[in-house]
Amino acid sequence: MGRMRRGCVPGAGRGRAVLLAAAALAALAGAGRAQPRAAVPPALLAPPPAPASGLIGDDVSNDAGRALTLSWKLSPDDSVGLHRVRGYAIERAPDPSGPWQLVDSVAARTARFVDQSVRRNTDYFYRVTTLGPGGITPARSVTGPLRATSSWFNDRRYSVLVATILFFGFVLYFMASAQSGKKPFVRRIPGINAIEEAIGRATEMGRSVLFLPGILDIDEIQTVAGLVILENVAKLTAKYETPITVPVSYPIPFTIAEEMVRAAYLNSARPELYDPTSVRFISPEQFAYVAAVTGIMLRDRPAAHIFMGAFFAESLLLAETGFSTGAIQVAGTANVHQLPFFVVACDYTLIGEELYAASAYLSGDPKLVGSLKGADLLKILIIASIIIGCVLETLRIHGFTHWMQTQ
Amino acid sequence: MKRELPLLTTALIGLFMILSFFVPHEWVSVPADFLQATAIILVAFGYVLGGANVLRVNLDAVSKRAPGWPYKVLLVVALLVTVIIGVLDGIPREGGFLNAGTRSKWIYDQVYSPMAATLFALLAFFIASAAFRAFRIRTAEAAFLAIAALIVMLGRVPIGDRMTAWLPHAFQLGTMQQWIMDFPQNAAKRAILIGAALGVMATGLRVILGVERSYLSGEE
Amino acid sequence: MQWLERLDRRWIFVVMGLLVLGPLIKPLYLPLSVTEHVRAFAAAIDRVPNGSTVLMSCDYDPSAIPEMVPMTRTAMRQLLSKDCKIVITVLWNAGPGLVDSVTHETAREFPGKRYGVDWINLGYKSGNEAVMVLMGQGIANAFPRDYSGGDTRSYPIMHRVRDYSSFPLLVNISAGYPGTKEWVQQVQARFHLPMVAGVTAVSAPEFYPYLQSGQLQGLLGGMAGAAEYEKARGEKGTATRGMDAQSLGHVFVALCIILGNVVRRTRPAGGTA
Amino acid sequence: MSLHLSASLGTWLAAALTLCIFSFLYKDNPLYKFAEHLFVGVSAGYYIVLNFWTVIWPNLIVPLGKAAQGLGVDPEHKGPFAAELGDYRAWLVIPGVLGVLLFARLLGRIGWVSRWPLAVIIGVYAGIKTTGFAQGDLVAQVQASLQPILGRTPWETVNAVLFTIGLIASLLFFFFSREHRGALGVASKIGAYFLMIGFGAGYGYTVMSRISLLIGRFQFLLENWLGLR
Repeated sequence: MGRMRRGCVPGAGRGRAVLLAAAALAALAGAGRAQPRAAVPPALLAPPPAPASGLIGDDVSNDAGRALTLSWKLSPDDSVGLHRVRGYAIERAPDPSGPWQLVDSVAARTARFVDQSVRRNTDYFYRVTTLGPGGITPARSVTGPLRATSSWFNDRRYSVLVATILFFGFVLYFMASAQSGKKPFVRRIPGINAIEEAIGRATEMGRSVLFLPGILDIDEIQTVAGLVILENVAKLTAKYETPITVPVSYPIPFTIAEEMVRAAYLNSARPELYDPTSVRFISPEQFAYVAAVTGIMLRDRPAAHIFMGAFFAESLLLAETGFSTGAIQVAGTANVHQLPFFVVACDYTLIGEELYAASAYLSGDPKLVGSLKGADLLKILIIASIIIGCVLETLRIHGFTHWMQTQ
Repeated sequence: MKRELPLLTTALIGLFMILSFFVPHEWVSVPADFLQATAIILVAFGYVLGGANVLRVNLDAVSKRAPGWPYKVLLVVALLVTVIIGVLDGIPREGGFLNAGTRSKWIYDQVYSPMAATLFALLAFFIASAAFRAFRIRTAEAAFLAIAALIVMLGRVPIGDRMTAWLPHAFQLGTMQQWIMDFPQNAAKRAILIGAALGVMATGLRVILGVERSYLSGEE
Repeated sequence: MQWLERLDRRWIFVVMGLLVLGPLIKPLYLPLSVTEHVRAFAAAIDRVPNGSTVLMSCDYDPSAIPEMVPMTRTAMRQLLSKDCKIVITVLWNAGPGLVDSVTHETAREFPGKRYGVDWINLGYKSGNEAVMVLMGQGIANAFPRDYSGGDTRSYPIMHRVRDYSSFPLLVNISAGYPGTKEWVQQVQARFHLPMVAGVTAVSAPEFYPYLQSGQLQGLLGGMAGAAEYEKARGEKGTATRGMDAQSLGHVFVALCIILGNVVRRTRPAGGTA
Repeated sequence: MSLHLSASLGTWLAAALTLCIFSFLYKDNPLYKFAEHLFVGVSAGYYIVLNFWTVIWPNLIVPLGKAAQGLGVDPEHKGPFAAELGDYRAWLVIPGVLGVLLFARLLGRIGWVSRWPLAVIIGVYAGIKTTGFAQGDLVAQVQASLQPILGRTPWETVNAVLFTIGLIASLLFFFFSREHRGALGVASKIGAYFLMIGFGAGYGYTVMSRISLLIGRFQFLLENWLGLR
């Protein structure tokens, strides 16, 4: 927390104030080019404005000691239509006796300024001078010393901290308990049944299965999830002796996919059925990839299409072409924009998190299952907070809502 | 060394960045700021590397006379020409290679820009044919989707209001569209948003713990 | 109806093309009405004190010109006509050249406005969220040079710009990642900077939760949003001129959905194909 | 209404390339392939130049050059290592070296050293994203959902109840720790309906975006190229 320092030191070093303020006035006039400058000397038009008063200052909280905020009471002459005040000049000095330095000037009707040019842990004294067409009037007092300090904790972020710690705690707990052999329960995702049915259907029809792991590289989590699902799909196709085709768009997922399919066939009863061309590297270019895949769909007529991973604008083209060949289609993506196209054209669609859940379920990896369970537990807490919060709000009790506010 | 050090680096930096969110003190915020400045520069190197990779892959395809290799020659030439002109344009202008009047700006405006814009305009056609051939309303779920889609699609453009101008205000397509967007779809989107946030945080934690290391795969 | 099922999809392409082309040649002048979130967008800019400096991030590239460019122009006009100063940034790779042309063209409509004094284009920076957070410690730290290669700190407009606290409002015109979502997460939430957004229609639904929560004060969604914003500002730009074509296109897609399902329903024998 | 064909070579080139890409609608053909490969080549080259001139040059090379002379952003501070917030001077050697190490990826045998810069990038983004999502999407969104159920009008009450039920039901749809049977089954079914309405809205808006892009291209061809006025 920043320390607060307020106070006024009456009458100090008015000497150079006039000079500095004149510079500020010139700057202000230069900045507001929209207003035509009076041809008559300003002093002939109006008397100098009454001074601003009550300057107070404070350290800006929750920062690294980089700013001070100042506010004052407007000059009594500063009112709309009067045109006696053109603005205010803010000056600061290391000592009440000077030397004074112009910080900035602000327009009329402004009673607040944040000085962002301060050095940390340094004392400053401030004064504000009223500028008008009729002359300049320094404030009658100086405020200070003010000092900007660093805070050790941002006190507007408690709720985020609590949420983060809770969530990390849950995930770590479930990971640990999964690793120690206590396998947490995760329900079977209906999409997995749909995938198995689709492969079964392809087997019955004596046609192949087409699997796409999305169009992004391995650093996309959806691609990883897709590849985990591919591992299981390949095991099934190897078991049922059904051919599988996997077009891939990036080199690294390609190597991983190839390895997975090969391993699945080599560990099956008929390793000789492994076709080295079943996993193909196509191109990272979106439309080139689509053209190649739709080509495969139309030529080879696979009976089952499985799309699992990150898809973008091509989802529409893939789903449409696939639909027109009459194949069973199962899709899954966390790219929400693309889900509508899959939902209407596919027999089953894994929606968002279901993709990750399916891959966690299939892999049985304690770390994946752990984070899934952690997220589930936090969801229960969220739902509880929403219900409690809505009830409290309805009863006009706002404390809980305010605590969560981060801004 | 090959794996452990990068994993440790990621873990420490990740934790430090999280810390810097809660601690504004300069002992934390200045190093965090430096790390961000570093990340920006590294990402830029990453893009340059990406371009170099495209060059390598395509030169490879040309030298192996892979199918369609003449197109790859075109690609490589286009890439090199763009780079050379860009570098030459930038030198006298302190890096302002895309300033008005440069050759790079001409390439950007007349070659890059129209093609980028047109590639996605193709989707207007595909979306219509997909609507006709692959929009199946078989289940209650699909029916909800279809009805919402039709109301929103028509209600968001002037013709929707024109078509239903004879109805009371509350039943006009524009009003219904707005209501769907503000309430039912908003509730669903918020649930997805919250779920996705948990997913990202879980992934972040796994990366920091070093259990999510797919980015390290590849060259051993 | 059987022939419809086997219809070559290129016929659908032809109809779509003609329906969009027609109204562009011969407009129908369908009346537009300005919706609530568009009004809120314009009002939020209106509330900015005259003469203050506003941050405007234009995160898009040429593939989203028809939606993003009209929003950029109208927002810039609204700000300049309030004597606001504008600091422009671009976080999309392929965007800076386009954004520079558009901003220069728009600024030229205001003869008194000078580059570097009333507005500045800081150009592109890679790094997405990292750039946003870095700007929080100093705009010029992240962007030491402007688009044209000049020293950012030497321009008069930058003398009063340190970090996000120098701006009363962030106007984000964005076509995807990085864009509105990231600005909300990293800047609006972190630095408490009020924000409005103009986004492509594809991503617009995703941002309704941010509107309801007040994280966004206004939203322009797609070309319709841009057209309504033009109307609210009394302009007739490319978005307004496109709305008739947009209307017919939507009606056609709606008919395709309905007709496609009717055709499949009336098919004599079953089967999924 | 009359034609005023553009006299600019550039506009003709842009129009020709636009038409080459549209030719894909008829079928995949050499004109489209030509345009596509040209596009990929130009954009890859463009990314290289852009990132060099707009990031590597101003954010790395120029400050390093200044630091070599002992200068930085603040002229009162002197010395190559006199770093402060936003003015890192010679410390920028670190990102410079790490950036060069990224290219080890192209060299095969020592490709593993590219993991160090990668580790830095991943660490920074994992940290930023975790807190960004925690604040902007998790806490802020949950907080905004805490609203009075009883509105000022019956219609407001209906909407508030509907919104809250929709949100909770949709959250339960993504609940994996229990079978979706009984009450949970009903709730997740309701959630699925809400999600479908959300997807329907998404579909409608996507249609809008795509058609807008087509309008934009037609406007270019009609106005800039053919000069139809």
